[in-house]
Amino acid sequence: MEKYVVSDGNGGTATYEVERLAGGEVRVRREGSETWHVAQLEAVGDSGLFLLLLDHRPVELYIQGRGRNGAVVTIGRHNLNYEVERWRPSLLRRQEGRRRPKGAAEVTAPMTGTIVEVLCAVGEHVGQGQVLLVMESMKMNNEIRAPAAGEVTAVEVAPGQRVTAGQVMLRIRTVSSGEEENPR
Amino acid sequence: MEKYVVSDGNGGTATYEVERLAGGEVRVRREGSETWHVAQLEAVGDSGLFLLLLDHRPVELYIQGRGRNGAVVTIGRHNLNYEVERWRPSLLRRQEGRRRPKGAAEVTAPMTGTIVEVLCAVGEHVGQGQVLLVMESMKMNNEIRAPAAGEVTAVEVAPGQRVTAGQVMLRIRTVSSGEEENPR
Amino acid sequence: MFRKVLVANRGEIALRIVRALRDLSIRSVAVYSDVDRLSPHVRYADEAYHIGPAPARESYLNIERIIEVAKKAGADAIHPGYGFLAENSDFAEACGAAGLTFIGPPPESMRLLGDKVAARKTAESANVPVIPGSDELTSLDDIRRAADRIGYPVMLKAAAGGGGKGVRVVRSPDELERAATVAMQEAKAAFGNPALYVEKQLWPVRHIEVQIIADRYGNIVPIGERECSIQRRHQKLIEECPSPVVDQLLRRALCRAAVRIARAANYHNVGTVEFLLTADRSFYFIEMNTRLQVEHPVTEMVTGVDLVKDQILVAAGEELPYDEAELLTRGWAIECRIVAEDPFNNFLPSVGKVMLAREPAGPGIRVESALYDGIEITPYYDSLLAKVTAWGRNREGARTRMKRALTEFRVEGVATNIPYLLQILDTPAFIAGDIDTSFLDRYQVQPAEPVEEQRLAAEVAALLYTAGAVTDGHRREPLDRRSAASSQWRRQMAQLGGGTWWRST
Amino acid sequence: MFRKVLVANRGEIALRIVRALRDLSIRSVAVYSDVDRLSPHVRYADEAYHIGPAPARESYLNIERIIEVAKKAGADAIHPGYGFLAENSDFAEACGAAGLTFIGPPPESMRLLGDKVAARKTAESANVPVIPGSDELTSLDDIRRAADRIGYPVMLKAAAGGGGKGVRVVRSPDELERAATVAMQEAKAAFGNPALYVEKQLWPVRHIEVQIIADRYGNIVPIGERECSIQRRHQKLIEECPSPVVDQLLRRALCRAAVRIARAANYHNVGTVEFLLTADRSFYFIEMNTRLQVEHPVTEMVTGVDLVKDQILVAAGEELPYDEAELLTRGWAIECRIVAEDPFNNFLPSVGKVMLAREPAGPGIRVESALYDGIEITPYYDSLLAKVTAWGRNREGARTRMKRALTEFRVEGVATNIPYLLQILDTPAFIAGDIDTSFLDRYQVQPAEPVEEQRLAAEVAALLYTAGAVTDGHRREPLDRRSAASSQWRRQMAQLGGGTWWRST
Repeated sequence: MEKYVVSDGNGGTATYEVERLAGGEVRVRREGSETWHVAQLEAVGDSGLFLLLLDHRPVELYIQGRGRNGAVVTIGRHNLNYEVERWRPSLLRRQEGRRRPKGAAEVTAPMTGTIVEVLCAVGEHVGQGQVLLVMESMKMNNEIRAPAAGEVTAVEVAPGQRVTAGQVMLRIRTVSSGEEENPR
Repeated sequence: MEKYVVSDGNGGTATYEVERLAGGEVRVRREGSETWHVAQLEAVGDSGLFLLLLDHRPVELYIQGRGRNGAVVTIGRHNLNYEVERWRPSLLRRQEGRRRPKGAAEVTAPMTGTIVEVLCAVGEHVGQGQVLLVMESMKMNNEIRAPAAGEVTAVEVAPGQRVTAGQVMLRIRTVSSGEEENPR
Repeated sequence: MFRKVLVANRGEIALRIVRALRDLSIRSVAVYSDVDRLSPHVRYADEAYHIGPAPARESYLNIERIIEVAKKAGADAIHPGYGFLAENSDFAEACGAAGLTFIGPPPESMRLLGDKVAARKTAESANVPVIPGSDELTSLDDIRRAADRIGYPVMLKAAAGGGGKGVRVVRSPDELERAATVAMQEAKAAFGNPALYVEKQLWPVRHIEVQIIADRYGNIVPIGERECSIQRRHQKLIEECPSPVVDQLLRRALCRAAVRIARAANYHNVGTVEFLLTADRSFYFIEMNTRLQVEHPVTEMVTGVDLVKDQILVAAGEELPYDEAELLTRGWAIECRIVAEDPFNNFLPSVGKVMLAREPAGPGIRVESALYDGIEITPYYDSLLAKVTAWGRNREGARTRMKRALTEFRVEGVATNIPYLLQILDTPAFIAGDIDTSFLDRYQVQPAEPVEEQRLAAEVAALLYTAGAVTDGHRREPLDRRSAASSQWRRQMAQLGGGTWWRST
Repeated sequence: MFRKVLVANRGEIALRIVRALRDLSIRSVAVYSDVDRLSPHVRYADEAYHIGPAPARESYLNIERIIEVAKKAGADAIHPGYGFLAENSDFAEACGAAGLTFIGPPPESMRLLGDKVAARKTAESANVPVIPGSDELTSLDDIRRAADRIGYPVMLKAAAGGGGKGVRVVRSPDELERAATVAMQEAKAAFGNPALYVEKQLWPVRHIEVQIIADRYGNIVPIGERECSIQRRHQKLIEECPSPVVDQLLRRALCRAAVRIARAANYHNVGTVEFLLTADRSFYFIEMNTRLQVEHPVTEMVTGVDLVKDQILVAAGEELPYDEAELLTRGWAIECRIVAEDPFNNFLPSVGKVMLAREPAGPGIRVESALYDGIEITPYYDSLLAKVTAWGRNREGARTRMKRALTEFRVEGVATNIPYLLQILDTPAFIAGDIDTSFLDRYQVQPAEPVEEQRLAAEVAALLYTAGAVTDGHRREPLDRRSAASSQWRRQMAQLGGGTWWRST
């Protein structure tokens, strides 16, 4: 019997008990639940596609490893980012600390394209979801919105400029609950 | 300008002159031919599928690397096994030496299955193409034929026996031209 | 018949044309930009030529270069597909001047139908209703008089413009002055000409179009209608054949109207006449697309006609091998366009590498796609990745098969609109066929969170994956090449007995 | 209607059934042996249960285990597919005893039609011609009299036997004595009973079959014929619908005969009545297959009927939703069976890992397949990998599309019969539709060597690959994991600038 802690990117964690069965099957139970599940995971070819058989239910997942203990699992339309660690008493407390959002946000280009319009300026306070920029890609204009409310601290692009995916376009100091503390 | 020797598994060799062009294209000429060909090779994903553009003709090939200098190229229905080496004056002579067939042949199981009948015995002389064994696989009986004329020197299977792909079933001492000499 | 045809396009439609050419035993010549060398349309063609860098104006829109390649390759004809040069009459003329057959209508027909005002006049001359509207107007008084005559609501459109630019909807007389002033300013700024025209705003309307094919001998055959009311930002997303509301009588009227317009424009080759259909079953001509349509497969599946093959035949001077009476229609077909846009992130286009593309198959499903594992989706072209068409004996049969197909479709690495399409297919309005062109504007994407069942499966999978409890040791190298440490660890694991970590405890 | 159905099969047909169940919104339960856990029929199903090790008698033929799983999963019905338990009347009865609907005909009909002599009598009673033959005979004199009456050439068959065992063709009276003596000895040795029966040898013949579907209310609808004369070792390889030689008159006669037999056997569900058709257009009943047929897609593509869906509906007690007059047939369909056999090596079955499976697509092409990249082809089951069906407006249209599809189909790692199929499709006899059941026996595989063009391409590819002159540095790890040296070298190369070795000189 082993015990693992599975943490998602948003500070959610779950502890699992794990027991191996014959033939590659595994019995797992989420802490707090009465139900044991029978599971088996296998790669379908080398493409990253996996079949999970969970209580006789076949589930196709796409899994990308991230580092030693990480995995990004795509199920249906959802991309879920997990870290898995052997359970230790100290683990949960540390996980808690990670949950709080940082006080700063970067707005990065979601795709390669060209800036059409910049609709905010340094020092401006913007609301969550407010349109900050318009960029053109694939023959379409796309609105880039604020991920959180806050103050614009930097605008690093200008209309007509070509940007590549992932490039930082704006910086925002957020005014959400995360501001009070910033652990470590 | 570089020069390479491409040898197929059957002792055939061809020497190529190679010259690089812009944009990943290559000019190649087979020795003995007047024609220069423009070629470009690129992998289609990670599956082993490649696209060769040869004088504006797209050719899909499946390529498996074999060791430092080898490649098995599948084109249409054909699997062709090549070794490629930088050209040196001594190279062709050595290639020549390889051409002669060895004086012995093994008959291996082409697939996993069960022996149904053995139709030859040790000491028997068999002709090329003669049926030596019948084996069952995928609910079908399949005739295994002699790869060359010769004398059966060993029968290593019996009816009812299960064999796995690649397992040696019979040995034959061939009586082809290869018998006179066996270089090195 | 042609011996060799150049396909001046890319992606799924270029592949569609290459396949039709193969079916006709005509050699195909593909062209490709820097980023499309590995595309299926290149790989499946008989010959392939590089025509320039990724931006379309330097490759797929480069008339001179394409004609040069066609001549070099010894092609007899050029198929433009749709988009790019397909409706460019200069290109059609340049083909003719170079001794190449343009597989499409005559340049004069293209020009006539490409001009909004001329097309409208052509329709009127052919006794086809057009949307009530005015001529070009530049004074506020004239505009008001026109609006009063036509009746509110009206739309103000830039006379010199195109696309949605400068369009204003005016619901009542008191809104007119402000709207007209702004629209004229915009029109002047955008097109150098402030002239507007006033058009009746019809609402709610369906977008219904009629496919026609015509040969050079005056035979014009209508091949049924398509319902294309499911649009987002004027981009069709789901199309079907037939329309849920078109009965035999209306179909006949629509088809007759389409044929009259084609005849008035001296049209040959394939074309599509687009109409708006109002709730009272009146229809109005909008425009004629002088090319193959993205959504042509729905018509093909219901009628058995191969539009691409037949357009090549008529371009080569053959007579149409069938007339209207011989065409048997059967069942129902629905097409969904799969685009690289993220429905859960404001439909932002997504670019990047498709790690895995698994297409649906099985009875009643047809996929037109140029996807492959490893393809890079670039920002240079439109976001259409693939088209799925489902056929059924009736509309519900086609709809359920489409749902099955979209569920089977996997595209990993790039966000697509597949979940959005599945949502739309399940709305009561779509199921009832009760749709109009504003359907998607009103529809809100359901921002579905993973359900508990999915979350459990994902957590268990992450757990078994990272703990190495994967059956049979099929462990893949992590995609994240930056994490060499992980890769090394995996190799060590492999040496210690593969991924079957459990077996070694 | 059923809520949940267990699919007691594997491979492409299990996937076909899972898809039909999804189209009907019925939950599907897959079963799998040790080697099939990753199969698409498992992955696409709603539930999946392991039923045993690879050998079929311990898994897919294990009646007790399958019924146990069906009950555990709460299924209402079992679909047997074809092969395995599909024609096993004991299984059908066991399903009934367990309260599960067997999706197939009643056990009594299966038993009646599964018995050669009884089936023949049923056909005779229904006024359907059977091949002229005798009763069971044990004396040489009786055999001679029967042969004289029937007329040479005749076939001697073991009365108690099956398969091809003990069959002798006798061309003339002077061959009879020796042949009959040997055949009786063989029959006694094989079946413990020396009795023979004498049958007219018909040659040349076509294999023509009629698809029927029947509900529980006496409605029996024939759904056209199929031509299945292209056979190798009695295995059908290429099937088509319709037959090139069946005209409307003959079709009616065949269909009437098939319906009469089905009615005489109290049949419901889908079934196929097989006939031999001689050059003088006479037909003779051979047998009735009491199950779905491998080649059902050709019928589906030409008629638009979904046989699997409809057989589930009638098994659930629904009435057939169409009658014969409502079925519109359109165009032509050809099916090719893709099997893991090496046509250039005496058709040896090939087993191993499919490194890459790329299936064809596009207009008119339907693929039924359970292939995927990485699938292991094992020796435990038959060698069918996939079925490709091509539809065209006429036979030549279907044939050319089939050639295109087979050219697009790539299966790397395991030899297939695709090149052989392409050869057959190009023979003048096949093109003319001039085929009979001995066509493939006479046909010699062309042992094509690579043409010079291919050899050049392969050599240049090997050269550029090993020299590292691969554009964009997409170099894959060698499959040969034994050669770690090579792998290391590749990594070094990658560090020195990727596969773009040329750029670094």
